[in-house]
Amino acid sequence: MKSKSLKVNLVTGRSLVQGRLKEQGKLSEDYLNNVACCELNQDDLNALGIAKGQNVKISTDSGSVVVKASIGTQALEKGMAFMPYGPWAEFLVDPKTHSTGMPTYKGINATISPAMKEKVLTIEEIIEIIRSK
Amino acid sequence: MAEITFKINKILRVPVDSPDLNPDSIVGKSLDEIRNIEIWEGNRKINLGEIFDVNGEQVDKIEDLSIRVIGDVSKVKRIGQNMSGGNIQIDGNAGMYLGNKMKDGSIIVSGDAGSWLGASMLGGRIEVKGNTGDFVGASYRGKSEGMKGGMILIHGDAGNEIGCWMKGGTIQIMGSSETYPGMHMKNGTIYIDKNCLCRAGAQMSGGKIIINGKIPEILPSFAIESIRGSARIDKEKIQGPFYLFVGDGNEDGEGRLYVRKEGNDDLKYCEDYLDMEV
Amino acid sequence: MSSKIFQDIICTVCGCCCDNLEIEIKDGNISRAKNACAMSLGKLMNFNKERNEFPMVRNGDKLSKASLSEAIDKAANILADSKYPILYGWSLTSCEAIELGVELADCIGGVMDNTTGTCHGPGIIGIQDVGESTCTLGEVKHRADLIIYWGANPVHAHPNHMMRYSALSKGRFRATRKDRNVITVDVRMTDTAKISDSFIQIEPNKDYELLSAITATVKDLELEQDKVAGVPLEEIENLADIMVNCEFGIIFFGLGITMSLGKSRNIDMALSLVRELNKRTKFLIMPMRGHFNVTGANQVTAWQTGYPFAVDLSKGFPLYNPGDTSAVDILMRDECDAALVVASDPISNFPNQAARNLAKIPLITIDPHVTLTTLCSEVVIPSAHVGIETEGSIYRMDGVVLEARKFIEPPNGIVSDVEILQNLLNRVKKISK
Amino acid sequence: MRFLTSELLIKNGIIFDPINNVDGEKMDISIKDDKIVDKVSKGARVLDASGKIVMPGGVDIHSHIAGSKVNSGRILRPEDHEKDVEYKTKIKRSGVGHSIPSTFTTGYRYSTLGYTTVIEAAAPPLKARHTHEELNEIPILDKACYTLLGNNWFIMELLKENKLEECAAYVSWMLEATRGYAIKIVDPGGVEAWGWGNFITNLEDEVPNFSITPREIVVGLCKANKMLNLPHAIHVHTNNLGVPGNYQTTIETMDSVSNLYSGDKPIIHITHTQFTGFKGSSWLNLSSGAPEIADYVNKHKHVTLDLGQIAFGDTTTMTADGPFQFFLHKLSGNKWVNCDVEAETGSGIVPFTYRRSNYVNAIQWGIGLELALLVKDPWRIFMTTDHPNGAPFTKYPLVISWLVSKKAREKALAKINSSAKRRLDIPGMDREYTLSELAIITRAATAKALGLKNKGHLGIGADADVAIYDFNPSSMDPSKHYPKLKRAFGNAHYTIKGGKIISKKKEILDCVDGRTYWAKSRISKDLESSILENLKDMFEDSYTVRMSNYVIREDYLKIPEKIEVTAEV
Repeated sequence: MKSKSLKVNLVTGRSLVQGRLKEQGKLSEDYLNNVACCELNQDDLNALGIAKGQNVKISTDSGSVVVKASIGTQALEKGMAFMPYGPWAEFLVDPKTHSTGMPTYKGINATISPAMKEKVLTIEEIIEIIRSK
Repeated sequence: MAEITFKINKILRVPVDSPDLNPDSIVGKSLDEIRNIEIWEGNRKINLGEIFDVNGEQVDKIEDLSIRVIGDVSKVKRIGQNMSGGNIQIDGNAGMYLGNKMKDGSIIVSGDAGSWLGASMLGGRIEVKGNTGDFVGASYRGKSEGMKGGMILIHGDAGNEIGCWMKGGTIQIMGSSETYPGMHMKNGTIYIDKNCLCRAGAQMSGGKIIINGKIPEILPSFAIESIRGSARIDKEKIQGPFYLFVGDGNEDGEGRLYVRKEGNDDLKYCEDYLDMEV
Repeated sequence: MSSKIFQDIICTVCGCCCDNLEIEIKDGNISRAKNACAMSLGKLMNFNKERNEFPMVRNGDKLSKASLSEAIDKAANILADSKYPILYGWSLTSCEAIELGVELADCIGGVMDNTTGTCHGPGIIGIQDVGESTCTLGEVKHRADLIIYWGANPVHAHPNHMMRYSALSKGRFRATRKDRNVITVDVRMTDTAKISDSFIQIEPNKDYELLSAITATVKDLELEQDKVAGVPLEEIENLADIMVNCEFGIIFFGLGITMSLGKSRNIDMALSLVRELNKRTKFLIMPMRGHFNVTGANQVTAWQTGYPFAVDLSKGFPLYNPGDTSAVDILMRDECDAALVVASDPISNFPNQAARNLAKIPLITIDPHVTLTTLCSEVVIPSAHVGIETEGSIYRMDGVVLEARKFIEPPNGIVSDVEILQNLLNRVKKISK
Repeated sequence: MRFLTSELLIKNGIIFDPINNVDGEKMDISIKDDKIVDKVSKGARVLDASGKIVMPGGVDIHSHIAGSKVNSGRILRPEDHEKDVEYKTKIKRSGVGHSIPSTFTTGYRYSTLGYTTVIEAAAPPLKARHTHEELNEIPILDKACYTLLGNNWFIMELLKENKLEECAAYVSWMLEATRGYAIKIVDPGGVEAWGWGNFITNLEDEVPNFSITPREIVVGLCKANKMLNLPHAIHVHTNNLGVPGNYQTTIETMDSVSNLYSGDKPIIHITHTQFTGFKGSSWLNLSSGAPEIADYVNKHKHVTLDLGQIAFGDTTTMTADGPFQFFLHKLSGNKWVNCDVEAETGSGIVPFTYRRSNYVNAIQWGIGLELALLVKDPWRIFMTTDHPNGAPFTKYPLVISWLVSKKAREKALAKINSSAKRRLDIPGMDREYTLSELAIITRAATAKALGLKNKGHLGIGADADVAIYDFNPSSMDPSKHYPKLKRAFGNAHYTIKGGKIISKKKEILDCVDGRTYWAKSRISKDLESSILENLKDMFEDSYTVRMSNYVIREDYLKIPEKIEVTAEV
């Protein structure tokens, strides 16, 4: 039974590729392909009825974003999702800092649903959104 | 009570720092003197009169003085700091550090209040109809002494670490609290009418916390002591039954954490550790 | 063109500040870099890509070329007129630049904050309540027989860490890998966990509970739960035993516990656990600082103002309270009316609403690269790369100070952060006279 | 208002210049540029100092003002800063004060006390660059830092193999690499043992893995210091600090080098001796070991001491003695920072409050003053509070009032713990320091002990560092009018540094940068090359930084000043 959406616990963090690419510059195609992605557990992907490389939509209380789904090289449990830091993860991060100055980048409740037809935002589009009044 | 009103007359873009908007600095001053009290708007020194329309008449005895602040002053910080008497009423949302280091007197807020409400408070009374931020009645960073006395009553919800390093006084939250109520608490009483997100009484060494609603989990370093029929806040008695936990063991603490029995079925496991039959 | 080899070069990417790089320069470009990890190579081989070639000032909706003095003049006026400006970033530049940054914030009455707020800020808040027992990395290399990576993934974030300073290093009293017991605690089996001796899987947002349980077990208290944070009781007791019986233990903690639920209090509990362990054995703790000079940003800001980050200098004296004076909170409350960002890219990392509020106010950015922040800026001033095109003092994650060196000339027209900030400071002082 | 002339005439001051045997005579002081000269032209600016005390600028021989330990203390204590802030002015940078002032505030507040030279007491070699970066940002004061060598792996190994000359050569290299001024020894061997969480309790204990004893470290480094002819003696923080009964360790440490003494220059300096003058076997029967220590010092010319006096109130203790700070943390329960430095040293910080009512603190208060009153030769006992361990330096005027006035002491004695008062000898001591003796222990003797020839006196050719205090000794008796004296020394009427008028009362008028001294002892070429050879592979296996990244270049110091001497080796 293909469930339309899945509740996951989202962790955003550093990955070596993202660490390397951020040094090279954030406008490259390489950066987009490796940072606008969300790693999931294989069973969760199957439950959503999508394959690696297809797009998914992730939403949290703070916002939602469409990114490419991929399989975690570092074994992800069921019900967990990992996204590299960056302009795409930024839409999902909980801005509440609980008066410590630190927003919540890890352990955010999120829901994931297939979005094969929707497009991943480019950096220019993201900038447009951020600069829109 | 003779009243002096402060009506905000502009939309604030940058934060305003006005620790002298309190009865002690206003009593015995004429309206013009009050209007010329220096405050900070961001990094500019301005006068109270530039952002507030000040009305009323001079009051010479602090007990008779009632300050009424009208409008959204959520960006005005430190109202009522160090006050030792009189009354402040805020019709609207209040900013951070409301009633900071307050000695006596009372503050009533009709809307919400910011974080560090009544921080390091010594006495007096604060009542907030709406919600508040984090660190209600807490200490300043690095200091191990928070609120020492006085009473804070919040009708809405409260944020994190209310009563952090608290040494006395009472905090009553009629709504829910987020994480770490009573963090590093040494004494005093915290009452949460509804739920607590988690980690109540973390690293507390004394004092009392009463959770009337639901809490998913108790910290592992707490130990069940007994089931009590009721719990007391100052003179008021609240019917139980309550689980009574003692902790935080990690601080060799004797803090008492009361959690209402009904609605907290996840905590039933602790009853196995009670020798008295239930 | 002849090729030149530079020895003992200091890498300016992550907090490890490896200082044994060997760089070969051919035709003005780096052709080879020995001892550099993947992230370092990412920078050394591509630092010339996607650079801002010249200063730019926005008129209308487009950023157009401007001279250095025009850009500095515009920036100086923005900062001098601002009633509550933020000066943010600072972790990817030299201490000399940071010193000028604090002086600028003091002069214009602004908030001086660095990326610590969204990195190890909660760790420092925890230290301010409990204190910390730490050391320089060499002590770990020589003495550590128990190394715990908690919520940290050095294989990805600090690739040379284990080889140079901890598990895989050769110390005077710990010659081989077998002399060390390496444990990783994380929500998932990270690549670091794969090369550790044991892995403890913890449920997300439960670090505080597990730390509390371990501390209680070390204090020989009886726990009433048979499972904490998804970790069975006897695994907790086993870990507590290992910790108590080691000769020299250390916990390296990462953003796993500073960014998840509990933030500063997770570290407060970790520091309390280490303090408790010091009654039984020698135990230390150290944060895995991310950027190559975030520690320097803390140190410089602290010796000039008394506080390590989130310092409000608008009232003529330093005021500190993360949650009130920290960049993300100020932006979320939409309280600042201008911003200077130096060597950082908050627009691509801050929560979206904070990034929007930052983009809508006059924003000045000093950065070598084109980033989302520069693309949203009012004034963009390109700067030279510290540690490649300009020298400067930088602080390793354990507080050891190194002097990053210059071995390539910056492109013409590109000057160092220090020179830009000195110009900016002089211009602001003239304006606000 | 700015004066074109760089000449300054201080008229009719009551001069106290012990090095030049001037004891309260009315004289004029002439200054040209940054030196004291015999006369100036009529165009010179005139400062009227009639009826006021004029002394050389203060020289503080031991104070924790800069470095990684001090900064960790700043980061640790926002609550200490919040209550004492410094507002920015046209000239002053903003800052914070109380027990760990920020760098700018340190410069301003020392100058308002009339101090113009301050020495940072402990710089860990691996992090010495941090110390210098902070010293560069302390305005006005001339300064230097002592390099911590008492637990250095390489020194312990060289001394164990009795390679004295190589050890001296290594010390010379280290002082140059870290731009340090003198050898600092803290709890020799003890901090290395603390690397494993162990403790060393007496001079004969063997340091684990190095099989050398603290005595051998002290003796070895004292010999090296003499061989190198360094300007200052070895600066020693003895073992067992803060432990009842440690006065014996202090006397044994002083005695361990007594046979090396030749000539007239002292060869060992025991620092903050109050903390090392505890007698008794527990806190309950703690008493003052000052009489025994003072007696030894009065009988032996090779030793100098500094007080490390405490004052009641809240402060922050910070030393390179990691084990002591952990001991103090367990005692007080306050927050605690510890930082061990690979192959070299350690450090610890614990906030602490000295209370009048507390028996131990009251005894500590007495020990410091008894030392000052019992040691006869003022040229061999210096006034410090080991800032901020005993008290912040802003409490110097209070300590001065206790030294010059028995009445001031009685007023303090009335409020301290009564059983402590009974056990101390202070009530029976009548000695009161004269103003000349005060000038000796706060500037003349410290400058002499440091070997800074142009400091601590007002003779021709000396640096033009002058402090003018608004107190007229001819019309007022310091003993009786000690509150007025305290106020006068609390905010100097004028402080002049390098010929420039820096402050008037509490107001800072001008801001200049001070020099950083460092000591270079030239050794023979071949000894130097032999050392350099095996240093390279020592760095390979002992340190996590390369040798080339360890050495600090001289122009890293804002205004370096090399004090060069020739070694005998």
